[in-house]
Amino acid sequence: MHKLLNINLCGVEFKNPIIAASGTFGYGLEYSNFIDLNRLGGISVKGISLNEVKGNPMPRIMETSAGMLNAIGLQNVGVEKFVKDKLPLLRRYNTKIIVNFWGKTLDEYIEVAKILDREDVDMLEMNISCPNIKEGGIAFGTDPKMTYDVVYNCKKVMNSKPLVVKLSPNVTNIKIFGKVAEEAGADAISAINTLLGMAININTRRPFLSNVTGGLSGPAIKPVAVRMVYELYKTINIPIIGIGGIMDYRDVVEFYLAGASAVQVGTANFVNPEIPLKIIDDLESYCLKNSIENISDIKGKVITN
Amino acid sequence: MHKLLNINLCGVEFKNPIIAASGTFGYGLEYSNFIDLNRLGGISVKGISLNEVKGNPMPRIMETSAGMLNAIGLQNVGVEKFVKDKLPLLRRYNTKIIVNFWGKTLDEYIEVAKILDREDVDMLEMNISCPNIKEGGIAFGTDPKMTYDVVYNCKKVMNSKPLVVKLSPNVTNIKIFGKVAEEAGADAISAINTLLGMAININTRRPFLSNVTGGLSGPAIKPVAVRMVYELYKTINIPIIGIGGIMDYRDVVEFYLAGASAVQVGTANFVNPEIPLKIIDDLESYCLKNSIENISDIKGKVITN
Amino acid sequence: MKGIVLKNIKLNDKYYHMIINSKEFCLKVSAGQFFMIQPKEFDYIYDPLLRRPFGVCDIDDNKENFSLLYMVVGKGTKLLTTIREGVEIDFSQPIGNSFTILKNKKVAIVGGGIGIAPLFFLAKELKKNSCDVTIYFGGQSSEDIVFTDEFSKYSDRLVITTNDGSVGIKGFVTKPFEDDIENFDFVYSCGPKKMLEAVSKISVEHSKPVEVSLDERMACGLGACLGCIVYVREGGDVVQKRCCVEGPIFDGSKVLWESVCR
Amino acid sequence: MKGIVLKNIKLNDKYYHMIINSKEFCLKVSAGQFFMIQPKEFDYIYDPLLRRPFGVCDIDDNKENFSLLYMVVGKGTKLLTTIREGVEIDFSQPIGNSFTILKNKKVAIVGGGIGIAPLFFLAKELKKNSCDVTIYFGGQSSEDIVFTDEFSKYSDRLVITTNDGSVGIKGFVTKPFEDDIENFDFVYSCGPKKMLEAVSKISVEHSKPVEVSLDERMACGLGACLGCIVYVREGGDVVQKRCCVEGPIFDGSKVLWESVCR
Ligand SMILES: Cc1cc2nc3c(=O)[nH]c(=O)nc-3n(C[C@H](O)[C@H](O)[C@H](O)COP(=O)(O)OP(=O)(O)OC[C@H]3O[C@@H](n4cnc5c(N)ncnc54)[C@H](O)[C@@H]3O)c2cc1C
Ligand SMILES: Cc1cc2nc3c(=O)[nH]c(=O)nc-3n(C[C@H](O)[C@H](O)[C@H](O)COP(=O)(O)OP(=O)(O)OC[C@H]3O[C@@H](n4cnc5c(N)ncnc54)[C@H](O)[C@@H]3O)c2cc1C
Ligand SMILES: Cc1cc2nc3c(=O)[nH]c(=O)nc-3n(C[C@H](O)[C@H](O)[C@H](O)COP(=O)(O)O)c2cc1C
Ligand SMILES: Cc1cc2nc3c(=O)[nH]c(=O)nc-3n(C[C@H](O)[C@H](O)[C@H](O)COP(=O)(O)O)c2cc1C
Ligand code: FES
Ligand code: FES
Repeated sequence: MHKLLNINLCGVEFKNPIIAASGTFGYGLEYSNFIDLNRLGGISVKGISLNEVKGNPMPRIMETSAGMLNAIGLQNVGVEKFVKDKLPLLRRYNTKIIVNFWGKTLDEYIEVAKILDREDVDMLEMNISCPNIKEGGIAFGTDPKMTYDVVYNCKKVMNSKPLVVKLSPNVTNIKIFGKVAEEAGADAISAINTLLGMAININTRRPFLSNVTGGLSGPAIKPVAVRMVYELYKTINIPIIGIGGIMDYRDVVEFYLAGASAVQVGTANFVNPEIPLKIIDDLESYCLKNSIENISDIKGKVITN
Repeated sequence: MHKLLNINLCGVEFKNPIIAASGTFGYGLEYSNFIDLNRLGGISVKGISLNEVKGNPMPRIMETSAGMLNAIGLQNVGVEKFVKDKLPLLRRYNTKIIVNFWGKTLDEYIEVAKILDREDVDMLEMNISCPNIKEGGIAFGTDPKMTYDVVYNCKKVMNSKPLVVKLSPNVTNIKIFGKVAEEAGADAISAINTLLGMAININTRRPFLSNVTGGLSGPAIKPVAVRMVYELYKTINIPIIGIGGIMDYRDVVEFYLAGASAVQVGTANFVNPEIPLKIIDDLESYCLKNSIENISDIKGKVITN
Repeated sequence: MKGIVLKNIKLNDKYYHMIINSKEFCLKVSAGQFFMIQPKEFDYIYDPLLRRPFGVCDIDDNKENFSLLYMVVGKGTKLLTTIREGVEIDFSQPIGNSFTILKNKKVAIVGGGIGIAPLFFLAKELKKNSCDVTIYFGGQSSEDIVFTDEFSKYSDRLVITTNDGSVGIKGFVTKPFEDDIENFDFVYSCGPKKMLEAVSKISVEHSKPVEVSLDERMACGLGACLGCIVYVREGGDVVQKRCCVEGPIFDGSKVLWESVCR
Repeated sequence: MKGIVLKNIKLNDKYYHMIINSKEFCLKVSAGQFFMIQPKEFDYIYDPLLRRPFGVCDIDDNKENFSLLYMVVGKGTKLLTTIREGVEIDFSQPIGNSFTILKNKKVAIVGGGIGIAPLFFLAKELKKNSCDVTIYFGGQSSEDIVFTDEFSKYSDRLVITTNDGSVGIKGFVTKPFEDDIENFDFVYSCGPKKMLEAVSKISVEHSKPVEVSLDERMACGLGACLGCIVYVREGGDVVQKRCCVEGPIFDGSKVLWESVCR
């Protein structure tokens, strides 16, 4: 059906390059009453950890100009419950399952990777970039040495599944982290996670988020995301999944031109759960209209001379 | 008149804390036909360098969601012409003059600082954070050692004027740069400059900016700016001038609560040149209504327990 | 879903009433549910970005049109006021659980300010089911007291209070409610969180079952973002509920109010 | 400045004509100047963010109302179409330099597409000053050719071309213009940059003075942002001009076209 949009990412065949972004699509099932999940290229589920995590106190979200802040705190059911309760239901749909995961310590990362590698999932996505938890998370994503260690050690215990490493934009030089992840064995990079931000309620004089700071997502951050994908594309040889502020097919084309091999749609799912499906339709029309045989043909084709 | 808003910044008395941000207000004179410059707390003029600079090729600007990208490339008339042609005219207005300056090399920074220190200006603002030029600029703002050297050496040749150091948000940890600048002798910090971003025209497949990447400003970046001001306030003891996405008095209050001692209004001047004056009026009403004797009373007063 | 805006009427400086045509929506909805609406005519404008949640205030007898009663508080609601009649607007399906609709019971409905919105639909349903309905409707001042004629129609008693005494009894709405509580079999409430907490405590003290409708800030309204958590006692445990899909109606005696109120 | 929108008329799917009441504006403006307008009713919405530049298309004889003719291309212009009559709108003073208004001369006006907008005001002024005015008006297709009755009124000859031949002569507007060029004392032009370059070259070849109106992307429209630079030959040097305040009208023979066209 979607020949124009079929892509192969690290050996996995996606019917289209539109993937629901982690944390914005629950365990996928939440959306099954609203849209046909079978039409999505893939779903990256909410970040999974070894044990169940309850997340941060409320309030956890706030809207900002053309964006939103969140500090959910990686609330999730834990890997065991995920595999037992969620995965079988999710597997009924014909879409690729990427499991976003994280740990508080190096050992936790390794342990979760080991478990998930044996399960019926298509890819793992290592989150080393969540700004909303005190331990782990972003520390692994802002120190090149720690990035190397966590990627290398997880990859070592994985036998069958491709490993995507999701980078933090809150760094001076994202190229270094892309390079390090590649050297440590990452099969692909996803970029970007949220920018660290803060908003204060001037009436209560309190931060809008209980966690004080939170992650900024949505159209506001798209220029930063496109820039980072572009920088990564010039630096590394593994595929890049572009993320950040994608609202329509034009944004997807922009990320492709910058160097992305696929994209994830995040905050847009909240704005309207039908957006990813509309993007798929529109992207197909775009390819047809512009005589693009396959969307991959425009990868990295931005003209900068 | 504006007792509620009078502030003292590094020994300089401002009638109010609303300063026009560098690069968004020309040499001030451009706005004199549109608004009464005498009402502004201060003006930070377009970044001045030793020699005249022609800037980047066109196109140099593009709008993004709730923001804009620019890659002007620090076009300016050079310090000599500035002092001779612009400064005397600007001095006719009763507002504080902050001269934003930069250099391609350490020596250039020092040279410009030395010249300006002798002139009739109120403060110097060192820009080590412009993302839009190849040499100098951002390199000084993303390497703590270079930050220290440039601040220390400029301060050494300055005898009379306070030195504000303007930080880049494109770093992993802004606290380090605030701390280093403070240790090197900075009298105040201004934060933030623009975030590095990129946008691609999908029809031409070219970046919207000739320079490929550019600086993102406007309401889109406000949450990042507020977060950084908050982090800096907790780390350093010198005053912070808050910058980034300020559009109305509520934004100013937000920056104050986060820890700012004054603010700069940037992109908003383009949106409507009357915004800074409206902010001043509204801020005064806000203080009256909330029984705030002086705006400084709410500095850093965000409640985070 | 999409529907045509039939009316968007200013009641006073604070409140508007919008009527939207959508049979599809009306056939699915029950009292207490809410929906997310795009607060603008254009989907290519990203400020405001997210949809906004509103309770269903009324459904016409033909089940063709539904309405929302809204208070103008920020960007989204300001923009909502500018939507013209005849424009097609985008909104979600009815979301969440709903109030328990009792039959032949004596019930109290306690509403504060804009919290009154979903209680209108509720009162109508309860009257249809032959309940004896007493409505306590409190506001800051007279402009918060809207729709009184309609409320009279769907209640057996309507008690109005305002903090400034400009209409009805002066003081908090919880006072007359507490005075009468022994008359009731069941209590429903929607409004400011402090009021819901008070109503719940009073009900619990008098061993009356109480259902409250909670407003949490929401991004998705789908159960996906986990931004709208409410802490509830279940058995001996405290469990997390998503206000959007597992609420917005909660057993007031089970809610952990200290984690909700701010 | 502020003014009331009197009309906002759809001419066809591509073009709209808006009339705004503002004596203050009308008394200051001359032909060729432009202004920045907030493309939305609400200043608290930050997407779109910047004001948009538009040429002044017409001023009524009482100098009370001015108009803009605009093409719908993106967010801002789409939103402009929704502004209702009677609404007060925010815009800048007239900005920039203006066309040289000659007296008793034979002039050519060459407009392409939406570039025609400021040329209407120009034609009117030139006619008032007893010039013999020939207008060359080119478009992609018939829908680009608007206002022809009005243009006929303010010109001695109106030559229409379309690329697809749907009205007027088929082909580029520069062709009939070039054929007639020897008849003119002076040339004015506004439209796509490629066309302006061609018109300038033809004029220079025939030693005719030529003024062009350039559209650069603009953030401030005040001369402050330096986002709208045009490179112009002055003496032996190439100098930078800000399109907004030192333009938008340039001597077509002096513009460095290779730095402008994209
Ligand atoms: C289940 C539910 C039912 C509701 N029913 C009604 C109703 O019938 N009538 C009515 O007037 N209001 C109702 N509200 C509140 C209404 O959603 C908010 O007033 C509205 O979203 C404010 O939007 P704004 O853009 O004007 O304000 P802004 O302050 O600009 O909103 C910014 C963000 O905060 C969120 N937000 C702000 N205030 C609230 C709030 N009190 N509750 C939830 N989210 C909020 C918005 O969704 C948005 O994401 C309901 C809320 C919920 C959760
Ligand atoms: C001096 C001048 C006079 C103009 N006169 C007219 C006129 O009379 N009628 C008319 O229809 N158009 C005119 N234009 C072009 C008009 O300003 C743009 O079409 C409009 O800004 C597009 O806005 P948008 O939001 O719809 O498009 P978007 O593409 O969403 O705009 C994004 C950004 O790019 C800028 N932009 C996009 N296209 C142009 C352009 N061609 N020129 C300048 N900036 C652009 C916008 O200002 C905005 O900042 C003029 C432009 C200039 C500079
Ligand atoms: C509410 C919320 C929760 C998120 N949770 C996760 C998560 O668990 N793991 C992760 O890697 N990214 C998470 N993210 C980041 C998104 O996957 C995505 O990288 C980011 O939002 C930028 O994309 P967007 O602008 O399209 O939303 C979350 C984002 C949001 C808004
Ligand atoms: C067009 C433009 C030019 C700028 N030039 C300078 C400059 O010369 N020196 C400098 O320190 N900052 C410069 N800046 C950055 C602003 O001073 C300010 O730090 C930034 O725009 C964020 O504030 P805002 O969101 O209010 O615009 C420029 C910004 C813009 C938009
Ligand atoms: S609003 Fe997203 S889970 Fe409830
Ligand atoms: S548009 Fe800003 S200088 Fe011309």
